[in-house]
Amino acid sequence: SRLPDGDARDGGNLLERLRSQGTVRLGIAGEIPFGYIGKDGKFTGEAPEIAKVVFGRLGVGDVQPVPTEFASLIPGLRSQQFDVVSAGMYINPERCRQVIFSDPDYRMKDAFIVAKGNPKKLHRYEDIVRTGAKLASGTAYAEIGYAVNAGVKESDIAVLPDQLAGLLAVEQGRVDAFAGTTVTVHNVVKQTGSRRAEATEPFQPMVDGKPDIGAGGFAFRPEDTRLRDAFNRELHRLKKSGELLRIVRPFGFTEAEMTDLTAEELCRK
Amino acid sequence: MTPGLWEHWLLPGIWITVQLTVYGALFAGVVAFALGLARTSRLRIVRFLAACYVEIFRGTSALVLMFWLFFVMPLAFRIALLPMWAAVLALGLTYGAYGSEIVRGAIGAVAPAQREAAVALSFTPWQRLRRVVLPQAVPEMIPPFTNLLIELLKATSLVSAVSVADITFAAQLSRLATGESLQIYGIVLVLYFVLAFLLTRLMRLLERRAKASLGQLPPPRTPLTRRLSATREARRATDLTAPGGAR
Amino acid sequence: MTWDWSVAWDFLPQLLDGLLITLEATALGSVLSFTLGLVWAAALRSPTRLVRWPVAGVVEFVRNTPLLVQLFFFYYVLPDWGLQFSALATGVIALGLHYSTYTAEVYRAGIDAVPHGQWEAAVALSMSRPRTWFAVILPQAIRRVVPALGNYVIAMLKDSPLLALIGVVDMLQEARAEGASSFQYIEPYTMVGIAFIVIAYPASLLLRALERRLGH
Amino acid sequence: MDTDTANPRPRPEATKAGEGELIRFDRVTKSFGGTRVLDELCFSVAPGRKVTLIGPSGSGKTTILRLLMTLVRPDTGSITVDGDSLTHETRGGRLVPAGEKHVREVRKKIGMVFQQFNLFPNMRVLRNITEAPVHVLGLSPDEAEERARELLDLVGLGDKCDAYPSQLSGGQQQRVAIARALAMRPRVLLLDEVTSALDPELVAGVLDLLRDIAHGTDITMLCVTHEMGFARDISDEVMMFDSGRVIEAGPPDKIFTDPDHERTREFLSAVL
Amino acid sequence: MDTDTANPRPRPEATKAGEGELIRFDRVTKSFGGTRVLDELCFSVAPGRKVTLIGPSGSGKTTILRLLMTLVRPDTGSITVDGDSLTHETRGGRLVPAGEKHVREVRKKIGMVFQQFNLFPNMRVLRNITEAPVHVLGLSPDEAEERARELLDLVGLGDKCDAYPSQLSGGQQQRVAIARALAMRPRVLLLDEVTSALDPELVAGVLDLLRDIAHGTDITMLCVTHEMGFARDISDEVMMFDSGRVIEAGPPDKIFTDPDHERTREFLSAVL
Ligand SMILES: Nc1ncnc2c1ncn2[C@@H]1O[C@H](COP(=O)(O)OP(=O)(O)OP(=O)(O)O)[C@@H](O)[C@H]1O
Ligand SMILES: Nc1ncnc2c1ncn2[C@@H]1O[C@H](COP(=O)(O)OP(=O)(O)OP(=O)(O)O)[C@@H](O)[C@H]1O
Ligand SMILES: [Mg+2]
Ligand SMILES: [Mg+2]
Repeated sequence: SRLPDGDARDGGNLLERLRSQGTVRLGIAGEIPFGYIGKDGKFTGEAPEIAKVVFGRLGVGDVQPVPTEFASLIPGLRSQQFDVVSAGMYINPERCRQVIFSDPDYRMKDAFIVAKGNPKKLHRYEDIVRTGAKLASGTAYAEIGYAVNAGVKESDIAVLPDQLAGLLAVEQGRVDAFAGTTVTVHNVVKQTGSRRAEATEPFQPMVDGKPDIGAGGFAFRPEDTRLRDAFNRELHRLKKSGELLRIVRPFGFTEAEMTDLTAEELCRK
Repeated sequence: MTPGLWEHWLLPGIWITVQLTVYGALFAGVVAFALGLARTSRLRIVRFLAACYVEIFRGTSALVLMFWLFFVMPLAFRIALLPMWAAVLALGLTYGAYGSEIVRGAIGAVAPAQREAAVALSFTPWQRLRRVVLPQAVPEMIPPFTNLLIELLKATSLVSAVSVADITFAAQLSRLATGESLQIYGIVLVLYFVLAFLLTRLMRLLERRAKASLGQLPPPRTPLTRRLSATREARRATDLTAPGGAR
Repeated sequence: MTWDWSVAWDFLPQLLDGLLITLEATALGSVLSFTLGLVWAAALRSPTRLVRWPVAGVVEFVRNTPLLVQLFFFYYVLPDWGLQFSALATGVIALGLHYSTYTAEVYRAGIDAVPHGQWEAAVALSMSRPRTWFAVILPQAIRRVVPALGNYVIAMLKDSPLLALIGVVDMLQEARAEGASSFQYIEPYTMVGIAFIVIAYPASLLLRALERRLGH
Repeated sequence: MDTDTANPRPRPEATKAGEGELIRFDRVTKSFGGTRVLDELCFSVAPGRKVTLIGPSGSGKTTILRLLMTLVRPDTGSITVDGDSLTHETRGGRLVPAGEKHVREVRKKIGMVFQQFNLFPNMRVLRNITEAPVHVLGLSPDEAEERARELLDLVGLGDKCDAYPSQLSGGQQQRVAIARALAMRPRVLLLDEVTSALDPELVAGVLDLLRDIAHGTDITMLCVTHEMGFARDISDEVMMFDSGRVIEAGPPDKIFTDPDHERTREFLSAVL
Repeated sequence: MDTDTANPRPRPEATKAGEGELIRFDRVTKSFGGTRVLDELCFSVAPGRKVTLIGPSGSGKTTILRLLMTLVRPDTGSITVDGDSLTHETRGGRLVPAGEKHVREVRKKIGMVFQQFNLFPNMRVLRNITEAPVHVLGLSPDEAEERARELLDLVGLGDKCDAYPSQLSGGQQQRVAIARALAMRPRVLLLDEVTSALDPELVAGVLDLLRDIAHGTDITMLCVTHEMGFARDISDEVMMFDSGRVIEAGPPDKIFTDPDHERTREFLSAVL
C-alpha cells in the first residue's frame, strides 16, 4: 500500500479511526519486562499494560500485539504495521527525528549481567574500558551508545539478539558482561534462576561526563500528534493518581523508576 | 512449550508458513514460466532481459532481498507492503529465477520433431506452445520443481527475520517466553520435516498423474529416503539445488 | 528514491569488514561441508544397514529442514550440552552441516560415475579398500564433482547472511546495525545486495568456464 | 557453387504441358552452413499427381519436403502452392517476404507424415487427430471426432481411439500419423520415408494403406521412399535427385526399366 | 536346472595325472538371479600351463576368471589356488568362509587383464604400474619404479612412462595393463578377451606381446579369447565351455582339428 505523505498538518485522525475500529496495534519487541509474550502465549509487559489502560480510557477497547525485533520497531511503525510502539523505547534525539514520543512512563539506570561473584568487578562502563573486559549488548540497544561514549570500541561489543542470549553468553564465558536496562537484566537473571550469572547494582550511565537519564515512552508516527497528545493526557492522569506504579509494579518497577521528565527535554539532550 | 504458546503462536505460525509456501510457490511459478518462456523468445532483447533478471535474482541472497523489500522499499519508493506480502514477493522473485531455469530446460528438452509436427498441422506458435510443447514439458518439470518447492518451504523461515509470525518466529517467541531452546527448536525442525514430507508426497502424486497423461507408466516406487530427496537425476540435470545451481 | 552518497561512503568500511566475515564464513563452511559430505557419501555406501540407514535419515532430515532453524538450534542448544563456540563458529558448523547433505549427494553421483572397471582393477591388484578409495576412486570422482561443489559454494555465500540472525557481524548485520543506529536503510541494504551480485555473478561465470574445461 | 549459366542441366517438368500446376519450385536454392543442398531447383507438380522422389542419401529429398512444409525457408527462389507463394505475399500492392500468418494459410493445404511419426505423446489417439481440425480449422469437436473415427476406421485402427501413442506399435503409430495428416483435408500430402523407422514386418501394412489412399483419392502426393516396388506401384511420376538437382524424371516404368542417366542406373542397381 | 545325477557328463581334468595343481575348481556353482551360469564345475590347472578357455557367448568363461579374481563369490563348491582356498579358511582349527584378509593374501598370487584395460586415468603410466607393488607388496618406490621401467621396456612402451592413459592408443593401454598385472609377479595371469576392445590394426601387437610372455615365462595363464590362431599358438591346453560346463578339454591340436564333441565342432566352424 502507498504510504501517506509525511506531514498531516491537522495532527492526523488516527484516534478517530482507532475508535471506530475498536482496536489498536502495538509494536512490541519481545523484551522482558517492557513488552513480551508470556509463557501462556499472551502478550504482556509494562508498556502494553499501560497501553491497555490508556487506550481503554481513550475509547479503544482492544489492543493487538505485533511482535517484532527491536530494530524493526521504528521502520515498522513508519510503514504502518502497527500504530504505536509500546516497547519501553528510550527517548533520544536520533529517534525523535524519526518518530514522536509520549512523555516517558519510566526512567531507568543500566545494569550488567556478569558471572557469579562479579570476578572482574564490573560496575559501570568505565570498568569495562579499564579491565578490557568483553562487553555484549542487544541489537539496537541504547547501552551500546553509552559504552562507546565511555570509551569502549564499538567493534569490540558483541551484539546479541536478546537478553537471554546475553545471559547465556555470560554463563558460557563468551563475554564478561551484558549491558541492559536494570529491570531487563534483573528479570532475566531472576526468571531463569541462573546459578552461574548475576545482575549488578543499577548504575547511572554518563555521556560526556554528565548523567544521561534513560527514560522510555511510547512512540507514534510524526503525523499523529493528536493521538500522542491524547495519550499524554491520560498518561499524566495515571501518574498523578499513582495508578501507573500499581500497573507496572508486577514487572519489577519501583518508585525509583518513576519520572516527571518530558519527551521534549529528552529529545533536546 | 505451553498450550498457550501452541494456541496463540505455533499453530497460527504453521498456517502462516503453509500460506507463505503456497503463495510463494504460485508467484514463483508465474515468474518461472514467464521468464522461462521469455528465454526461449525469438527476440534477442527479451532473451537478454530475462537472462539479466535471472542472474540478478540468482545472484543475491533471499534474506538480503527480504530486508531490502522490508526496509528500503518504504523509504525509497514510499510503498509499504505488509510483511507477509514483502516476504511472498522476495520468495517468488528469487525462486522464480531458479524455476525459470527448470522451465527453460524442460521446454528445450521437448523433441524439435514435435514442434515440426505441430507446424505441419498449421498450429499457431501459441497453439504449438500451449497444446504440444507445454503438455510435454510440464511433467518433466515436476521432479526438479519438487526440489525447488522444498527449498522454498525452507526459505519461508527467513520471513521470521522481518517479523512475519511463521513457525520460526513462533519458535523465537516461545524460546524467549520459556527458555527451552532444545525442546522448541526440536519440535520446529520436526514440523518442517513433516511439511517437507507431505509436500513431496503431494508432488509425487502430481508426477504420477502427469506421467500418466503422457501415457507412461507411473514411476516405480522408491524407498522413503529417495522419495523425499526427489529424483536425483532431475537434481543433477537442472543443477537446481545448486543455487548458483542447486537453487 | 533519494540516494545519499555520503551515507554510502560512510558505510563502505563496515561493508568491507562484513564482507571479510561473509567470505570467512563461506570459506570455512565450504571446507566443512566438503569434508562432512564425503563422510556421509562414504557412510551411505557402507555395507551395513546399521550405518547406512541412520545416516540416510539424518541427511534427509537436515536437508529438508531450514538452515535458519538449524542455526538457532545450534546457537541456543549446543551451549546447553556444554559445547561452546563463538557465533561465527556456530554459524560455520550449521552452514557446513546443512550443505554437507547436498555435497554428499554430489559426491555420490561423482563416485557412481567412476566406471565399475576401476573397482575391479583395484581388486585385481589386491589394493586395500582405503587405498582404492584414496588413490583410485576419489581422485576420479572429485574431478567430476568440482563444478557442482562450486555451485554450492555460491549457494553458501548467499545463505551466509543468515548468520547475522545469530549475531555474526557479516555484511547484512553491518547493514542492520547501521539502520538501527542511524535509521539509514536505503544505502546499506542496497549496497549489501549489490555486493552479493557482484561477487556471485563472476563466481558463477568462472564456474561455468571450469565446468566446460573439466566437462570433456 | 556453380551458377546456372556455367552449368546447364535438364529441367524436367513434372507436369504435362497444359495441365494446371499445384506445386511449383522456381530456382530454389538452399544451403546449410556453406554447403549448397538445393541448387536453383525448378520443378512443378500437377494436382492429383502422385510423385515419388528418389535419390541417394543427402541428395536433398527431405529438404524439399521441409521447404514445402515451411519447416525451413529457401535462401533464394520461390515456391508456390496452388498459386499462393510460400515465400512472398503481396501486402499493400507490394511483394514482401511472407509473414507468419500468410504462411500459415498456405500451409493448411499441405499435410506431412514424418519418418518418426511424431505423434503427440500427451494426447490419446483420437485427440491427436482432432486437435488440429478443431483448433486450426475451427471444426466443432463433434464433427472433428466423427471425421477422426472415419479416418481411424480407414487406417484400420478404429478400436484404438483411447490408446496413447506409446501403447501402439510403430506401424500403428504411423497409420495414426497418416490419419492425422488426412484429417486436415490437405490438398498435398508429403511423406518422408514413412516406413524406414518401422520393423520389417510392419512395413507392409503401412504401404498397403498408402496404396489405397493413392489409388482411392485425388490428393496430390509427394513421397520420399526407398521402397522401389511401392514407388513403382503408386507413382504417376518418379523424380531422381542427385546433389540437389532433379537429374531425371518420368513415369515409373520408364525410370525403373530404362533410365536415361547413368547416375540413375547406378542408384537403382544399388537399391534394387 | 538339472541336477548332477539326472545328467551325467564328462569331467575332464586339465592336468595330467601326478602333476601338481595350481588352480582347482571343485563342484563350483554360480547363479545370477535364478539362471545357473556355472553348474558344479570341476577342473584343475597345473603350474606353468597356458590354458585357453573357448566357448559361445554366455557360456560362463568370464565368470570363471572373475571367480578366480574374487570379483564374484561362488554359491557352492570350492576354489583353491596354490593350495589356498579362495572360499574358505581355517581359523582356530575350523573351516570358515574366507575373510577379506585371507582372500587378499590369496589374491596376490593372481593378476588379471581386462577387456577394457581399466587403467587408472588419474595416474601416469609409471604410477599405474608402481602403485600396487608399492602399496600392496610393500616394495620401495625406487625398486618398484625400476621394475616398472623394465616391464615397460618389455611391452615396448619405455618412452611412455609419463603419459596419461588417455594419451595412449587402445593397444598401448592394453600393453600397459599387461605390464601392470605382471608387476605384481603373479603366479597366475588371467586374460579376458584382452584384444576384443581394440581396433583390428592394434590387435597384433598385443597378441605378439602375450605370445612372448607365454613362451618366455613359466607363469600360469588362463586366457579367454576368440582369436583361435593365437589360442592354438600359445596354449598347452584348450577348454571348451558350454552352458557353464567344460564339455571338452585337450591339447589345441586335438581340439582344433579333431574335437570329440559335436558342439565343439559347431562352435569352431562358426568362429574360424
Ligand atoms: N538442418 C540442417 N542443418 C545442416 N545440414 C542439413 C540440415 N538439413 C539437411 N542438411 C544437410 O543437407 C543435405 C541434404 O539433406 P536431406 O535430408 O535433404 O537429404 P535426403 O536426400 O533426405 O537424404 P536421406 O535419404 O539420407 O534422408 C545433407 O547433406 C544434410 O546433411
Ligand atoms: N553380474 C552379473 N549379473 C547377472 N548376470 C550375469 C552377471 N555376470 C554374468 N552374468 C550372466 O552370466 C552368463 C555368463 O556370463 P559370462 O560373462 O561368464 O559369459 P562369457 O562366456 O564370458 O560370454 P562372452 O563371450 O559373451 O563374454 C551370461 O548369461 C551373463 O548374462
Ligand atoms: Mg531424408
Ligand atoms: Mg566374457
